[in-house]
Amino acid sequence: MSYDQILYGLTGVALFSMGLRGAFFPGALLRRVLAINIAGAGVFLLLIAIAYRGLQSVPDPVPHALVLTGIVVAFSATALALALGRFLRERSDDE
Amino acid sequence: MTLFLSLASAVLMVSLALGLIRAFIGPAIEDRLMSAQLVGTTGAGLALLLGLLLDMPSSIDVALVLALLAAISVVALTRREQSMEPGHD
Amino acid sequence: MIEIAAGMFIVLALFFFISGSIGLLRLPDGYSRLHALTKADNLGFGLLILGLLLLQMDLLIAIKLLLVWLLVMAASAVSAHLIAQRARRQERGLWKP
Amino acid sequence: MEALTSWQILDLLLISALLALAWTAMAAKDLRRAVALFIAFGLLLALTWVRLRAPDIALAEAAIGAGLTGALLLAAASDEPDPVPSGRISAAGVVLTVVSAGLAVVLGWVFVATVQQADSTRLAEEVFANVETTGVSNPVTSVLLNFRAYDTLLELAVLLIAVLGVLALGPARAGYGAPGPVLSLLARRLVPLIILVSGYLLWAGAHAPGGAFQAGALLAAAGVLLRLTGTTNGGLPGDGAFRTLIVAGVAVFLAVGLSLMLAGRPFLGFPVAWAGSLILAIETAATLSIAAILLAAFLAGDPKHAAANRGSKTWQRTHKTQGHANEL
Repeated sequence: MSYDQILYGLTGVALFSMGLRGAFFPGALLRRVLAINIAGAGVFLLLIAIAYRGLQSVPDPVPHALVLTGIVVAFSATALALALGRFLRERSDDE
Repeated sequence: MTLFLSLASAVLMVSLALGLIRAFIGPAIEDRLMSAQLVGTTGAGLALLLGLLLDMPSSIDVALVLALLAAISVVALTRREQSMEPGHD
Repeated sequence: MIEIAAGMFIVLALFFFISGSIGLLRLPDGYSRLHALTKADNLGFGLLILGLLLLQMDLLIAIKLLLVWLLVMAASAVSAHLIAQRARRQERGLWKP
Repeated sequence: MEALTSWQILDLLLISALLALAWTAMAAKDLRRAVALFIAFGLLLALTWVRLRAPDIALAEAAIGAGLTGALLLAAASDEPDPVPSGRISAAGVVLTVVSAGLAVVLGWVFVATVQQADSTRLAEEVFANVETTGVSNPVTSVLLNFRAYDTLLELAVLLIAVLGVLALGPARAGYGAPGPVLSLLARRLVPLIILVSGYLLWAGAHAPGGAFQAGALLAAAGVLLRLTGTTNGGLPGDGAFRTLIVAGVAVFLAVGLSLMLAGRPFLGFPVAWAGSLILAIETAATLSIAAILLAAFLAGDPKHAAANRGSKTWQRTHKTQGHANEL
């Protein structure tokens, strides 16, 4: 345990809860998608802080592999959410 | 040298934080993206310094990717989809 | 000796980065802020790369560093052009003293 | 000043900048302002991964955060209306804030309690002890493609399902017009270089940070640049080839796993001598798949119709009215 591990881990927790709050707030879809992305970044930061072993030692590769795929999946989920939102908006425009 | 490099990276981080203030105060969207651009460049420089300090040569690849894609957000801002506003770039 | 030269390049780089940031913060209109930004992108980053080159012995790493520098300059030039073009199209005013 | 103090200055500034950007991005009055702040947040996140010694993730974040997400969100911000002015405080909002703050306290306490338990035998030691048997020397790649290959196969399947969802929504968004001379020169010089670096990252993944996910994301960013500079389908190939590309990653992964079973080994249980080449084959197919999937997700629809959709909304309208008629 070191000061930086705690610091970054708690930042991850703070980002996660901030993002969660934003995702449930009423507002434009894009705003909530942004909030979910920020909550996701918080989770990634927490995982990488857990993997961290100090300035000069090699960190744990297992959480790194999880986060790596997570980032790519998060992007495709974001794109899917925005595409769905646009589809619904254009449908309701026509009616 | 290590002490010098770690001091230099702290100073570079201060500079990055200063430049970031423009992203908060704007006022135009261009001002905010200029600030993001500065964060990208200063961040790439910091990644290079941290790469030396942490003995991680792959940080150069991170800086390389950041540099390759540094212009994309600005390009995306300045171009509009054709169907949205015809005649508006 | 080489380390001292590298250190001087890095200190100069920091000077340009900080002046770029202060310029972006303090200058009165978008066009002049753009001017400050490109100082950090070109001179600051370039001097930093020069300093780091002196600390590297590996040829592949040196080539990659030079490539990063070239790319940052190209990106900076093109984005400055696009931002200025957009600011003019949006009729953002010039600062009048 | 001590070296440790400069690290603390860097850490505190980095963390404050991350938190401030995240907060203002969510509270911003205007959608495009929110996106610009989020782009800066993504760039700082890439730097944070370097700081925490996670170069593999920094590479992926640099490609996705700097190249793909920013362009995707800016396009979305310019066509979504922003109905609710933020800043209104309702009773539900207060409850929500209190609940998420409480959750943060509990989670933070759990995190601190977990890291304080100094257990020396974690999964990491197992990985480092057995990395020679995996055919690659980058421990992150060894986890992704060997120890936890099942997970990665399913991640690719998740990506495939997400893009099938996007494709089901119909034609891709309309394209962009021809760029000016400066931008077109940049794109012509940059796109080949991006493809080259992407190939380098794929190859480097075996022994250094890099691999299919980073290379695929970077390759997709090349497509985004192509689309922004007038190539409507972002350089994606036509119908059949496109469909082959998006399933290639899962298909090659499954083919390798099943042939290993035919040879009497467990599913995806690589023999040590062959592991390196089999992993490279899977990663190559996965890179192309990931790039095609991310790019199609960016186009927000089937690239086949993107060209026909160009120029006006009329085509889309007729297309949609027909859809309505069929339903009635």
